This record gives sequence, structure tokens and C-alpha cells, in this order.
Amino acid sequence: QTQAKIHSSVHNFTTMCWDKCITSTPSTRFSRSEESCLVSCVDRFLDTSIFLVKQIQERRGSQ
Amino acid sequence: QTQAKIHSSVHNFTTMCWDKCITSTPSTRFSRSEESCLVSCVDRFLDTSIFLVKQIQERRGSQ
Amino acid sequence: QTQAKIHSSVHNFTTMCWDKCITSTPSTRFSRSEESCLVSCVDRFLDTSIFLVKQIQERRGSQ
Amino acid sequence: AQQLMNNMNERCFKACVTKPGDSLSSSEQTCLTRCMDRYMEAFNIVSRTYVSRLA
Amino acid sequence: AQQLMNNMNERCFKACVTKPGDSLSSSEQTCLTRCMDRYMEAFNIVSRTYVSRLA
Amino acid sequence: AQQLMNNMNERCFKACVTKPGDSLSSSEQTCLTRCMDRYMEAFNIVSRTYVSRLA
Repeated sequence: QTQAKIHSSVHNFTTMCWDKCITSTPSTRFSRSEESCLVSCVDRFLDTSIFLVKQIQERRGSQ
Repeated sequence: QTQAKIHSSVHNFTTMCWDKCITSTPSTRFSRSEESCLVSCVDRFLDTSIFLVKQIQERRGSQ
Repeated sequence: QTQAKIHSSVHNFTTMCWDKCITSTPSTRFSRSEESCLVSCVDRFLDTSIFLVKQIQERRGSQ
Repeated sequence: AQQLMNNMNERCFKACVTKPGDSLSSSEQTCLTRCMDRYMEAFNIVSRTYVSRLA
Repeated sequence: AQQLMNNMNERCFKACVTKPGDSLSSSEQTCLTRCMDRYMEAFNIVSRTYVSRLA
Repeated sequence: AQQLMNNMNERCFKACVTKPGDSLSSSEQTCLTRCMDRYMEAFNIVSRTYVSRLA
């Protein structure tokens, strides 16, 4: 994966996970739940991509 | 219209009509109303484009 | 700033401020509050950009 | 002009055709005509405001 | 196919993983599998409808 | 850096300037300063988490 693609993914994940996790007015610091939501959002999104790719491959294999 | 432009439109319509028609958690099959909403969403969006272009042309003609 | 960049900004601002200010079904004319919201939306968005850039520069200066 | 049409189509479809049916109803068509006028007016307001800031 | 995967990932993550936790729960996985099927079905419905209008 | 600024401007304007008025009020400015700090922090958290998954 190139540097540019990683950078663009970080921007995409930041906006997507910001919209999912930060629902109240920005404060002087993140709440514990906002911070853990941001981390889990990235991790679970990557898990989702892997999970869906595997599902598709399994189906292709069983056809 | 080129193949690439059609493809890109199908992707755009799928996301737009998914967001408009699929509001509950995905189930083992579409409800009848979800499926007909998807079809009508594409058809009415195309009607809307045609309708708006005609409106603009009529005004230009009457100026 | 090039002509093309200005054009693209006007399109972006129109969609963003439309989504922020026009929340009821389109009528035969804008209400006074919709119209002033559109103007203020553009002005305050530009103020926001300037404000954030200044904040960043101040911090860099004080480091 | 293409960009304006695309954005206007999307916004006005969203605002006026909330539950897509078998055809565009007359009330949907009325809404679309008004939405088109308002969208162009919004575009002009935004354009004017932005350009006056650049000057 | 890349575009389809990206859009599907985004929509299905949004629909099925509303509160991201420590791992994908089994109910989230069930939802994702169904969402994948529905998304592809939606893509086919949209594709068919659109192409029939071009003809 | 341009991309970061653009996304941050958009998110913070949306979060802090809900009803645009005649000028940026002091409470809107306070909100924007905090939002800027939080957005950059979010960017760092996301960046760290993503890179640790690539390793």
C-alpha cells in the first residue's frame, strides 16, 4: 500500500468515525467513551472489510 | 453514453436509493415496499432529471 | 485563486448552506430567515476558516 | 452548468420525492419547479456573497 | 468491483455496527452477511431498472 | 495538511455554528478552538490505530 493511499484512508476514517462517535458539542477533552469509540470504529471497520471479503470468497469457492 | 459513465451512475443510484429506501436493519430478504421503493427511486430520479431539464428549456424558449 | 477553484467553492457552499438553511419543503419564495441564513452561512464559514488558520499559526508561533 | 444540474437534481429529488411512487405526482412536480427556482436563487445568493468577500 | 466493495463496506458498517465494540459480535456478523446480500441485490435491481430505461 | 484543514473546517463549522449569525459569537469561537483540538486528536488516534493494524 502506498503512502498516499494510507493518508487518504486516515482522512476518510477520521471523518467517518468522527461522525459516528462525536455526537455532542466538542469539549476540552474527549470522554472515555468517545475515545474508545474512535479506536473501535477504525478496528471494527477494518474487521468488516476483511469479514465481507472472506464471505465473498467462501461463496465463490462453494459455487 | 459510455460504459464507464453508466457504471458510475449505477453506483451513485445504488447508494442514493439504498439511503432513501432501506431504513431498517438488513433482513434475510427485502420487504415488498423496500424492493418497489428501489425500483421507483431510480425511475423517479430519472423522471426528475428530465422534468427539470424541460422546465429550464421552456423558460429559455419563453424569454 | 483561479476561476475554476472559485466555481467549485460556490458549488460546495451552495450544497452545504442549502442543507443547513433550507429545512422545509421549497416554497414560492425564501422566507426572510432562510435568505439571511444563506448569506450568513457563507460569511461565517469563511470566518471559520480564517479563525482556525489563525489559531494554528498562533500556536506555532508560541512553541 | 452540469455540476449545478447534478447538485440541484439530487437536492430537489431528496426534498420533493420523499416516497417514490409509480410516477411523479402533480404535487411533486409543483415542488420540483419551486425547488429549482429556490436552488438557483440560493446559488446566486451564495455566489454574490462569496465574490463580495474576495474583493 | 472495488467501488461496489467500498460502498457496501461503508453502508453495511453504518447499518450493522452502530456502537463499535471490542470485536464484531455474532449479531453484527449476521447483520453484515444479510446486508451484503441485500446490497448486491439492490445493486442488481438498480442496474436492471436503469438499463431498461436506457433501452 | 490541506485535506485535514478542509475536513476540520467542515466538521467544526457544522458542530459549532448551528445557526449562522451576523458574526462568530464568542461561544462559537470557544467551540471552534475546542473542536480543532479534538479533531486533530481524533486524526492522531485514527492514524495510530490504523498504522498499528498495518504493521
